[in-house]
Amino acid sequence: MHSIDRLFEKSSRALAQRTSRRSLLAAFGQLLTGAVLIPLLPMDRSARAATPGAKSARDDPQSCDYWKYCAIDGFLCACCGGSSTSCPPGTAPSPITWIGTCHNPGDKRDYIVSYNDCCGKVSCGTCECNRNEREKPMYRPSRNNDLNWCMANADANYHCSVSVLLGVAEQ
Amino acid sequence: MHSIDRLFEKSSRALAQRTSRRSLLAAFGQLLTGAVLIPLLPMDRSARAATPGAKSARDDPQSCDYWKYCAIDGFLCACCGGSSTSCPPGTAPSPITWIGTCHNPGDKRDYIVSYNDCCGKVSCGTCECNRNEREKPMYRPSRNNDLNWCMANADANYHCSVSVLLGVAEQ
Amino acid sequence: MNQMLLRAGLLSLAACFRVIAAAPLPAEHLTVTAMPPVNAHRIYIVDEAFNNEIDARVHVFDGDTFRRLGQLDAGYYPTYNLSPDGKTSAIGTSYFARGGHGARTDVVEFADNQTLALTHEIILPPKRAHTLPTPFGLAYSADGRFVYVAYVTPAASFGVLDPAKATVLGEIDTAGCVLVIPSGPNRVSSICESGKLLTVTLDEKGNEASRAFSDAFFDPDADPVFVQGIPMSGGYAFVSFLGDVHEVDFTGAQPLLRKPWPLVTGADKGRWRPGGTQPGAISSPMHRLYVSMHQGGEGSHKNAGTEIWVFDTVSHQRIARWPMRAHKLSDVLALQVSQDEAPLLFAATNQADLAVFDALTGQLRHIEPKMGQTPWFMHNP
Amino acid sequence: MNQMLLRAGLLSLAACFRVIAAAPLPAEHLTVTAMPPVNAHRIYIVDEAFNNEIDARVHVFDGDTFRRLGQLDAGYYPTYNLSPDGKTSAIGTSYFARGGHGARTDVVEFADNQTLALTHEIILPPKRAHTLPTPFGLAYSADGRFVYVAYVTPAASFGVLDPAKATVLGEIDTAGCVLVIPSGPNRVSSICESGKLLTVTLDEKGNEASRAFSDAFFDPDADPVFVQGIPMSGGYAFVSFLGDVHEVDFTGAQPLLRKPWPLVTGADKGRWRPGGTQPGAISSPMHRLYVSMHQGGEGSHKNAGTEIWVFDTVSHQRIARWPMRAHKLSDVLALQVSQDEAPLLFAATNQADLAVFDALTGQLRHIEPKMGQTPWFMHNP
Repeated sequence: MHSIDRLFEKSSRALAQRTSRRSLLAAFGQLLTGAVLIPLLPMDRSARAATPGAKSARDDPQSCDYWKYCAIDGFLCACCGGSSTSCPPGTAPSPITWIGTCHNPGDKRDYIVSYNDCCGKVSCGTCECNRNEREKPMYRPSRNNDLNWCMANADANYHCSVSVLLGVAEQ
Repeated sequence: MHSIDRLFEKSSRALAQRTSRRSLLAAFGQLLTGAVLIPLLPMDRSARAATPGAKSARDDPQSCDYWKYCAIDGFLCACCGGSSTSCPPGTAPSPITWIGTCHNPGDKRDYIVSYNDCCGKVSCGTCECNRNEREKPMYRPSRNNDLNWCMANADANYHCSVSVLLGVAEQ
Repeated sequence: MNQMLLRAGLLSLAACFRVIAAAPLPAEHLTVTAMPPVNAHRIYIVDEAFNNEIDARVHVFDGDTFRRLGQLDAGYYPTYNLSPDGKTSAIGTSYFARGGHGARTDVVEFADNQTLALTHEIILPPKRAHTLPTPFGLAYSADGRFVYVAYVTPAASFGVLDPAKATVLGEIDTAGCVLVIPSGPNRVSSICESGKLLTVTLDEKGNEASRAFSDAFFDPDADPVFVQGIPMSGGYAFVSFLGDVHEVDFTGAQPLLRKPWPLVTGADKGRWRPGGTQPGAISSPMHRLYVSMHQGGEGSHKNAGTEIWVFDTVSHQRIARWPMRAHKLSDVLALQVSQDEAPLLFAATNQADLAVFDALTGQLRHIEPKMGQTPWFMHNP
Repeated sequence: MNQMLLRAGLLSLAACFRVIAAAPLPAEHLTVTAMPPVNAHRIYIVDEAFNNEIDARVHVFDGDTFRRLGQLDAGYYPTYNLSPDGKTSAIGTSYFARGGHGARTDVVEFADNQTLALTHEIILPPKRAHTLPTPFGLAYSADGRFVYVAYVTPAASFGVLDPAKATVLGEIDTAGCVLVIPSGPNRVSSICESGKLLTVTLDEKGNEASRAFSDAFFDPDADPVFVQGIPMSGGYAFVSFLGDVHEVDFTGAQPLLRKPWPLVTGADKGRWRPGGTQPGAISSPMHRLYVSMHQGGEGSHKNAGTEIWVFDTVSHQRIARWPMRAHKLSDVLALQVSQDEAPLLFAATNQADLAVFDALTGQLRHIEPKMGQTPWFMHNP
């Protein structure tokens, strides 16, 4: 449960910086109470990766097929001067994020991934990637990648997206 | 000389709205003194239209091959909600312009053309046209199409370009 | 032979004479084009300009003449809507003092649809929801007196605006429910994470008078609905990822949840799915639902459609399947249909083409190439 | 046979065990990438983003690793330059309060090239020349003390800025001559409609001390020069539309006009021409001039080049012709070359590809696709 705890801690800390306690509880109540375990740990894996990329692409941080990117709809920071976990020079990471659960074919485990936006410069425009595994519409914001997660940054302009492994999605 | 007079009157009136008399004389002295007749009325027509468009394209205001467009580098207003002589709804014509001399294959005459920019909305982005017959670099501004001729408008954003016949280029 | 030559010579002379003698073209006058009157076939296309996101636009296009009528600036992550009388465009957007950085200004700008000129603006608190276009980012009350704007900071709420007085009247917390679905003169519903609708009723001044939650009208875990609800007579239809149609009647004081009906049945269920950025459109007068459909699985809900499926909204029967590749069109991201009795169906593709179909026969009328960079949503009167 | 099965079984078991037993991947940490140290092969590419002109950018690219290093916002019709020490990017640009409309702010923004973060800005009068990129829209004095910015309203003048104190020191009228060609610590030359250079010498405070006109160094009627002058040791080379090279030595108090020499001779004269948005580049250490050449006539000066021609700047002999179609490259709009002894030649095409060549051999090293929308000018240290 270590990684799940980290997820909660990270998400709630980040949110708390920007939102009133009441709104926080209202909007993300499920995330904080543990009910989140169900959406975070989907049981149905049969539909995953209907057309899996080649092994090299699945391991290439500059490819949309990279396994960690299963819920990124945006530009890959790895093509924009950053890496899969690092924002490009001169941009600022978003403190709030959406969450994915991606299957790593290398070790056959599911991982919880935090997708942070990198903010403060105009759109990178390179390596557009649109994957939406277990992505949900904006009424479930913690699973939604259409929101501009730079929204709460001092410079709210979206530049690109990174993927940060939080831990294994244990069942 | 009627049309030439019109050109001078129009250009100088428009310029006078925006520039000091001194600068006006300095920058566009030739245009006002008549020395402009040489660049306005080039004698060498042998190089014109190395690869002339089909007749239909030469007469189509939505085609870059339209004969009046011989010195437009930008977007054709005729594709943006305007026409070859009319700015699209909600935009404002530039009071200052650059000038071209285009050959009309229909009546085999050369015409002096005022190219106005239409201003106040972001770039139209449609029907990009890049023709530069007798176009000159920006040290000859009255013949230059790289300058943003919306520069002196209240809303200086470039949207598209029109071509307005001023008269026959008499020799 | 001599006669022939003579005739030819005379013809040449006549031709020369005509050219020499014809009066030169007259001087032209620079004007600004007037818009044609609004008609049912005018469409407003939101171009997100995803590679240049601070430069979104709304393209205005005439489905009869196939002419681009003009353009509105739309800023960053815009939300757009028409006033109930169709005369005004309202653009909720964000600007930065230095293009892509610097101080943020959230604003609703109003434009006259007869001139495409801006008339006035209302500056918002910097809370506007930055998300992809839906019909519910900004909405008018039925009488046009209020404008509602969805906020996400990520705390969810909405602003109530008075467009006539150009003021923000207030902000109403929506307890985590998002977007503004307008109904009547004074009701706003928002979609909750639980699948319920929260409906806030406003008083005369735009303050909250009461609120109530509906039952859940869909299961957000098993089969979420697209937030791009489809306007229909008396309410909206929400299509789910797996293809169920959840109609909600908003004519009463509280939303009435109708029994869902399926677009996809039998072996096709879960294989053929709706998708895109605006997956469907309804012609209320003709009782037809158009949905952009593709073959795919979990996570494919943003895929563009290879076919448009046509349904009767009364019988719930599928009437037609229109494959796009028959027209050499790429896949369809957004659909809209005009609300007249000779309806046009507009389809924007993932290659930024705009196709215009006869909505009754599926006959292709026109393909307008390069309708902006990423035309993801369309509105019409 | 049994042994074979057993072996296979054990292998499978071992494989399973390895997978199960391996520790899961550790949690990752979100960081911001540090820039590699500046080197001679870093290049700054001005993307005018012509279809979305309020959203111009500068892309930073490493010619050794072929990596995009990052990006700078560049606003509307930007002018860009590097400080003499290469440590600072100066971006002269214009912003509007509402994206493409509203109050205009002209500004020079400064960025640290080691972090790509903005450090400070200087607000200008709203007079900055809105034109395509040249090296002379914004320029530093040789000692870095002054920054000059070209103004056109259309009256021509320039601003003198103090980048250290972040202030505008003043404005100097240039009597219709345009652009800012810097030389020494305190001289600015502008190109006049007559083909002359106006050189203004500044005093300690950045005010005008004196001015003088040169003779005409080209004939603007018969054969105008491109305003994209090419930096070379001690001055700039200006290539003319017909392909003559006009070198100007700016090391003295007044510009020294060298005798022009031709790129094109004999029957090729007037048929092969230089063209594009940045038609040439010079490697000063290697004494080589690279020019983007096409076949065309009057009005073709903005055409992209089908070949790169290479000249010895001492002997004025052509050394090589490199056809782009040999590399399946589209035509070249902009050229730049690194200033080291193992020079790289960068070529940006009209399809927005960036090609990297060995500048000595012409060997293609890399093609970087989609380097922005319209990469029209390149700078390097």
